[in-house]
Amino acid sequence: MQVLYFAWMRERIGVPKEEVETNAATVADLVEELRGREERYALAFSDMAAVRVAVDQELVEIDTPLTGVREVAFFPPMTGG
Amino acid sequence: MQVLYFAWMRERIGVPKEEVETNAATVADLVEELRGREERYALAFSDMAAVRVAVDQELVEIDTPLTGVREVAFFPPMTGG
Amino acid sequence: MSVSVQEGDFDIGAEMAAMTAGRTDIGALVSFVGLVRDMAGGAAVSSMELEHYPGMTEKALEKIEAEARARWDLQDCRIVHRVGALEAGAQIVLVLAASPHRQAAFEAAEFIMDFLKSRAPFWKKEAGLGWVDARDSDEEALERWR
Amino acid sequence: MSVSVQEGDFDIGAEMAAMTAGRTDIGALVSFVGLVRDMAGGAAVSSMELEHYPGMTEKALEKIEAEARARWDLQDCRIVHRVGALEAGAQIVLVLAASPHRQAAFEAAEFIMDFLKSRAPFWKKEAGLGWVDARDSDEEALERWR
Repeated sequence: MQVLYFAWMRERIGVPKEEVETNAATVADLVEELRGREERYALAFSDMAAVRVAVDQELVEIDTPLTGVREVAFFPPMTGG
Repeated sequence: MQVLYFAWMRERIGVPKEEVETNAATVADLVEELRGREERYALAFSDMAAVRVAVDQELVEIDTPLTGVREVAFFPPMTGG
Repeated sequence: MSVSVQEGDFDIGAEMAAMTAGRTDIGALVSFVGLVRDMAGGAAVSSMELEHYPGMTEKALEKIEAEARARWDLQDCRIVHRVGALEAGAQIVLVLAASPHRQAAFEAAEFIMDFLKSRAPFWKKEAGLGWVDARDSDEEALERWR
Repeated sequence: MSVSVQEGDFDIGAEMAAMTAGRTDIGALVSFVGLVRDMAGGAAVSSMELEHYPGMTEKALEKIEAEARARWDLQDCRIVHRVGALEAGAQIVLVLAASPHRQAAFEAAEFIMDFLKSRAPFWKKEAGLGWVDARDSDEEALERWR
């Protein structure tokens, strides 16, 4: 599955996207998995109140299942306009 | 005193403005006086709910005194924009 | 204070550019343009005549603009209203409001339009249809600002 | 449905002219333009970088626009949002809403801006100041439309 990072999530993790092999059932499970990888992930995902999630380019909640999902994106609250 | 008419008030009375010699104390008194002049005035002032008044270019109520006033205007409700 | 009452058309892009030129403190610029609709009230309108009260019109618009500036944090404000003969599709009125914040710019523009509709001395006569009646909804729109 | 996400600037006058060209049924045209302010939060901003999520951005804006069209009597609607490097004073976003009636045009433009602010995937980084924090007031603005 493609995992994308934007804004300071991208800067903290150090890459804009990566291919992730996972059996995580939900976005929350995936976050747990990523947190366990390295310090930079733990740091990026330390405050989930400041993290938004999109699954296949739709905004979703953290408990969304990952079945059949091709793309997950993590980013801070949006500041357009 | 200059008396001005706009829109259908102007059309009904037949002139855009006229000089009026009057001792009317208020706008309402002036309207009474004008009504008594001719049929076209009586017609124009027949429904005062549809008439607005400006005194010296400020919107006012019908009971406004005319002391020191130079210009009185009568017109229908405004439809700008 | 910037109010124009004129027969000629206006150029929105040029008006906006003049407002923002040489400054970098404006965050939000709202414009409203009113146009002559060809189907006002269900009957075809090919043109209209916009009558006004010269002298009072400018004063009334300046008063509305001053009130908007007193109520909201505006950096600039502009009202242009045309008079005379106007074809269907023609621009009638332009309101511009600039502010650091979008809500102030939106509200000020709406406020100005609401008051301009029924408190500035303009009257519309549609070709073949006669004088346009004032609408209760325009009077009611003012309640919002009390 | 008309949404553009682009690095280049936009021409408001041309966008409006394109919307009204050849038709005489529009009564009200509201525009909102957002600009880069040089004093965001009290610190001088000389430029910013606008990051977005290509693919999702367009979908999100189209969804917001479709929702506005479903809620109000709109004759046309347009959203243009710039990305990349933007200097102080630069135009960031344009929203246009055309309707027979002014209130629909105003409300639709406000609705689009409110949702665009916190529901479309854009992020601002101010030169020397870092990432712009989302504001509670932008989240609260959405309450109005529930």
